[in-house]
Amino acid sequence: MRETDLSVDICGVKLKNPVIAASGTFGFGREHACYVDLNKIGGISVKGLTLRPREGNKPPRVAETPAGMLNSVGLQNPGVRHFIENEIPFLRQYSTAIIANIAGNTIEEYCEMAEILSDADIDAIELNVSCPNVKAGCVAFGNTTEGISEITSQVRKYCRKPLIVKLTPNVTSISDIAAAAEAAGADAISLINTLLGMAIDIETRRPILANNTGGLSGPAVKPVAVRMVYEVSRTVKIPVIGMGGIFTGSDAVEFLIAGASAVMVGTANLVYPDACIKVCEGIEQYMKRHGFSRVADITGSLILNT
Amino acid sequence: MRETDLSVDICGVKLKNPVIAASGTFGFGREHACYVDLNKIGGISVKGLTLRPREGNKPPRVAETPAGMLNSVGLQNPGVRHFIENEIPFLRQYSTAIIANIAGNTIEEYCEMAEILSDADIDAIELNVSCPNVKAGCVAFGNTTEGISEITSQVRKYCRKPLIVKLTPNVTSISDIAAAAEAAGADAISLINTLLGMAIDIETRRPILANNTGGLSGPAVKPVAVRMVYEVSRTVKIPVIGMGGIFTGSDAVEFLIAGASAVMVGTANLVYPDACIKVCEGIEQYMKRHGFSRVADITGSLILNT
Amino acid sequence: MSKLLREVIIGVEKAAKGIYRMTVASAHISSNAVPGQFVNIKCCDGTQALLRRPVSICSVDRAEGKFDLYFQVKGTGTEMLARKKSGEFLDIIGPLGNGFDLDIAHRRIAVVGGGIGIFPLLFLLNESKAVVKRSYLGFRSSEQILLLEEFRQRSTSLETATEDGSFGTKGFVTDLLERDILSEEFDMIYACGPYPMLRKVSEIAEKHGIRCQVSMEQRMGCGFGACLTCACKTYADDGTSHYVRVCSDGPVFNSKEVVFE
Amino acid sequence: MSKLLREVIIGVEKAAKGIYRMTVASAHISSNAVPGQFVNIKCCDGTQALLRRPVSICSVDRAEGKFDLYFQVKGTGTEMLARKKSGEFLDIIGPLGNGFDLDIAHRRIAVVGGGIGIFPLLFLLNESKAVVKRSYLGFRSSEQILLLEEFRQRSTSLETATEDGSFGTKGFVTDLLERDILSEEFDMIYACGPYPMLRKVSEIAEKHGIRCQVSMEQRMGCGFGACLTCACKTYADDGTSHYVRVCSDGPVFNSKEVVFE
Ligand SMILES: Cc1cc2nc3c(=O)[nH]c(=O)nc-3n(C[C@H](O)[C@H](O)[C@H](O)COP(=O)(O)OP(=O)(O)OC[C@H]3O[C@@H](n4cnc5c(N)ncnc54)[C@H](O)[C@@H]3O)c2cc1C
Ligand SMILES: Cc1cc2nc3c(=O)[nH]c(=O)nc-3n(C[C@H](O)[C@H](O)[C@H](O)COP(=O)(O)OP(=O)(O)OC[C@H]3O[C@@H](n4cnc5c(N)ncnc54)[C@H](O)[C@@H]3O)c2cc1C
Ligand SMILES: Cc1cc2nc3c(=O)[nH]c(=O)nc-3n(C[C@H](O)[C@H](O)[C@H](O)COP(=O)(O)O)c2cc1C
Ligand SMILES: Cc1cc2nc3c(=O)[nH]c(=O)nc-3n(C[C@H](O)[C@H](O)[C@H](O)COP(=O)(O)O)c2cc1C
Ligand code: FES
Ligand code: FES
Repeated sequence: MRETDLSVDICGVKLKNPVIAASGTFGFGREHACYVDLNKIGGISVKGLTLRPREGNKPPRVAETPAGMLNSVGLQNPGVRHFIENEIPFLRQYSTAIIANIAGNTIEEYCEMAEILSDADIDAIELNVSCPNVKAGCVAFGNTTEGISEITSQVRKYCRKPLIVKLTPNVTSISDIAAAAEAAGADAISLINTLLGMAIDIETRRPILANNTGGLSGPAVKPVAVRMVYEVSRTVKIPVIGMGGIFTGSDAVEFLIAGASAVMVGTANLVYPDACIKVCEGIEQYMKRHGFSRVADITGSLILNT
Repeated sequence: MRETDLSVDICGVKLKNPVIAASGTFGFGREHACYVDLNKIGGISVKGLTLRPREGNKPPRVAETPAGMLNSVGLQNPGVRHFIENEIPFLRQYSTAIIANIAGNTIEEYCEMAEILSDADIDAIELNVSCPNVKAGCVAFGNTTEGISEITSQVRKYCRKPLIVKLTPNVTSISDIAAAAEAAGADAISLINTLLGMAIDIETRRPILANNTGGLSGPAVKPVAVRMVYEVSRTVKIPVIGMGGIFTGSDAVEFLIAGASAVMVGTANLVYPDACIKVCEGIEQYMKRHGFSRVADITGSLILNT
Repeated sequence: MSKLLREVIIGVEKAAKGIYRMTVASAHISSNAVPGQFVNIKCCDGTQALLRRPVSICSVDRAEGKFDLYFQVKGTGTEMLARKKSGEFLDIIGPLGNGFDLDIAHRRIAVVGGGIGIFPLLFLLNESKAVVKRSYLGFRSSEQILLLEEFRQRSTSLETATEDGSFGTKGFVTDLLERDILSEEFDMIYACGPYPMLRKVSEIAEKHGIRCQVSMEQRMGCGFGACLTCACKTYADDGTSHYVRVCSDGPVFNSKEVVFE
Repeated sequence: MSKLLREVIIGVEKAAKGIYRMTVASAHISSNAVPGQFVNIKCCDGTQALLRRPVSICSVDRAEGKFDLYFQVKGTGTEMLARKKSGEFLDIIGPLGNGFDLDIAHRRIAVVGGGIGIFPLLFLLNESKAVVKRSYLGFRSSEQILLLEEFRQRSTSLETATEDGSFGTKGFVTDLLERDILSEEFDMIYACGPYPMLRKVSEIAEKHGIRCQVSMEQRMGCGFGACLTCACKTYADDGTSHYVRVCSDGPVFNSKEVVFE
């Protein structure tokens, strides 16, 4: 019987397993450390960082929807410098990869953050060009091939870490956007960010979220996410990190088969603080049952119906 | 106490209530007639018609997903002439509005169908420019403002019935698409059609649908649908018919508040054959509870948070 | 005629490994259902198992106004069914589909069932007026076997095959049919089970010029003919083939009609 | 320290119109919880109620290793909770949040509760060492009233207001507080209830220079500090204001800190 090797290499970042905590659902790891051993998680994409501290949107910032949730946190975070000083030292106690998720209002801000973080002790930078909850700035970049080319190529100049570009699903052709990111120098693609949605309280006739709209995540979006991961991974040569509604090992395996080299777990972390570890165990069981010795052997193993 | 008047007028089509059965989920009404009184339904958008009979895609054509389903029927239908000869006479026994949902491979086909149907005893034509399950043709039109302008203005020339254009949600800017349809002569907009998705059987490593991808519908998509109805109804002046995951009266009221003048019920018809009537009763109860005397008073009554 | 029903569950019990029997009180189903028909079950309120699950009617008790279902626990829906308790309500639509043709001219019949396909065949044996009824049942392994005594009582003979040889003949149930086909001179073969089994039974029937009815399975959106998701390709009289609905044009078809792909 | 727990339900029973009491066996919660903390409950397996529901701890029995929750049935999640049976497991995270400050220097206290906000206050009265404890409870109507005897036993005095006047004083509970505020010389006011009530209590406390702690409510994604959805705006020492987390920086805040908008 062959060994089951869970490790993956995503554009030079070595992960002990393919399960990464998705940005915004795992804080900076501190809160989850109370429930899980962070050493067992492949990587952590931290809460989206901005150049200066951001206070975020008014509450309510969350609404439950059928098999999903809307959030409108609006990138509340202490800023990239605070992250470097106070959060990296904490996270580095653990043998888990650190991915800095960044968002800016202007291309210059993205570049400045990439430069600052290139000197920090992190493993990769994830470009959030797709957050639906902030008015100015970042969403615009992710919606067009021109926008994504421009921002990726600019940031590339300042970024000395592996560069992951995270895509929004709210576009007509996700593979065009992904191809543009690849051509502009992305080392990997992660997707999907949240789908833009709204929920209304019919008694007050107001949107539940104070921000009116928010980002949909959770199991509800999984079929859309799997389809997009499939389309993107057929289009680009760089590795794809898949996410959107992963709650179990089986969910994760769907993404791997569709073409993902690793996965991110988001909403599930809020409901089950130990979700990343459970997902990882599920992947391992699947590999044993089907005789896969390496995760990479599952990646893209989809057999299309003809 | 004022009377509760459920009737609505959608671009000249008078409906006794605002609940319409969505295309593809109600056949030509025959099957549902066994479970509900069709006279009590505002309108029926019939199974998508093509110029010539279409056999549809290979099975499996349905997969359940979290709070939703994927379908890849692929427009199986007996053709527009069979519809006119065999189905209209059946449907006309009932006092429900008949909406002919049409899809073509070319603009010429759309125009020809619109012309043929303009002489038939139906109440409106719904242009399906958004079906994700057929390879050539109709999906392409709905994805760009140019495509939607072109097809709407061409069909408009031949169409002597109220023309409803049904939009796909798989686009970057739904309001741009809607505005283009309005400018090109649409009398009303209906949305959303299904979101493109995929579900994989991890044991066989094949997509569950023989067609590989399919259209996501059901409660899972409701937040996306409500958001799009909100965006579109703020953009266009013509009436908007909202749908996507409506199972209850409360769901329908969300769409009305967001800006819809009427709603369509799709997936719910498959699970609960009497769904349209239950939704209608739910709307009526809401109106009584909140003192609304006309449905139009709910339409667009959303109070935005500031 | 099919109806949307809210019926009371009389009992749920384990019948074999992973298989449960459910008895449901329903005057409508018990007095109207014919063998081969099914009910479509909403396994829970709400969205957890959104679509209904089709389950064949296994037997009816017309006098007492109740019927039996047997189902295998496979995923979310059937898991929830298995947890139901007597006294709870069951939200069903039925009876649905076209049953088996039990013409009395069919005097010598073979009944071929595989796995969860055996259930509608028990109902068929109950109702059939045939003189000779030979039952052939196939299972993955002995653990899945159930209802043998019931089948034995209602058949002239009963033979069983398991793929792993843990009970009855080792191999496929179709081997048993093939062995007997020449000597038995069946008027009709009735088959229900997995796709490959149905294809094989059809081939055997075809080859020996014996009429055969097969009950097909397909994923379903509605179960009552409205959504066109449950397609099965069949031949028309003119030799062309096209998709029909398993739920309302079937689930039972003449095997010659079906295009086995 | 908060833990992810799978505990056994001892009992669920109706306590008032639409309100249920649930008793849960948990050595961890009963020995660690302090008044004002809550547990976050997964009301079902699966996606039907996807997120956990926060419910305050109403009392603990350290000797027997169990605790009580009271919850009002509002939507999907609490409906499913109400249907749970004794013996079933409950999937909870807790104890969560920062409790009330029960410093013994607070000798004369007022406890102001509105509706479902009264529950953590009972736990507070149990644990408080204050000499004078005056309880003021407000309800929509007499139908929602419960736990009066328990509050009476643990308070120096108890007064009740209902909005419709169907029980106690007609009006708001804050009217009662305002009436007594000058004469009573409270060292601390503890309040839990709807937002408008908390704002009013804070104003009264502010006006009379009395310290006050409020337990805030907000929609929550995780309940343990990771997602930043449960924002509440508070003042920092330098007078600037910013969002903190209700779940882990609260739910109890000094009323002066909170920016009531
Ligand atoms: C006409 C008919 C009669 C049937 N009779 C019986 C019976 O008597 N006893 C029995 O145990 N089973 C029977 N089945 C199969 C039964 O419907 C499925 O096992 C069941 O739907 C699985 O649901 P699940 O939620 O447990 O599985 P899941 O895998 O969670 O189901 C997901 C989705 O796939 C569909 N699905 C999965 N497997 C099947 C399948 N084999 N056939 C159709 N849809 C499927 C489900 O209905 C659901 O929509 C019958 C199927 C058909 C079409
Ligand atoms: C710290 C804290 C302590 C609480 N303690 C109690 C208690 O002891 N007893 C009690 O009856 N209730 C309490 N609540 C309120 C309780 O959490 C909600 O009533 C409950 O979440 C409603 O869930 P539902 O599924 O029934 O309603 P739904 O409306 O179906 O819930 C939909 C979503 O909205 C959220 N939500 C709805 N109303 C509220 C609310 N008022 N506060 C927070 N989230 C809400 C739900 O958590 C869920 O995510 C408390 C809330 C908080 C924040
Ligand atoms: C509460 C919340 C906050 C989020 N914040 C961020 C963020 O700061 N940056 C980012 O790139 N994505 C953010 N996301 C998106 C997730 O990282 C992920 O892309 C999305 O939720 C889909 O995955 P899921 O369905 O597993 O949650 C956030 C999601 C949630 C639910
Ligand atoms: C089985 C099925 C078949 C459908 N066929 C059509 C069709 O022929 N034409 C069309 O415009 N929309 C079709 N739709 C889309 C629905 O009309 C509707 O837009 C969509 O399902 C969203 O609504 P719902 O969530 O209420 O189902 C179909 C949907 C389903 C589920
Ligand atoms: S399942 Fe809907 S037509 Fe058969
Ligand atoms: S609910 Fe997640 S931080 Fe408070």
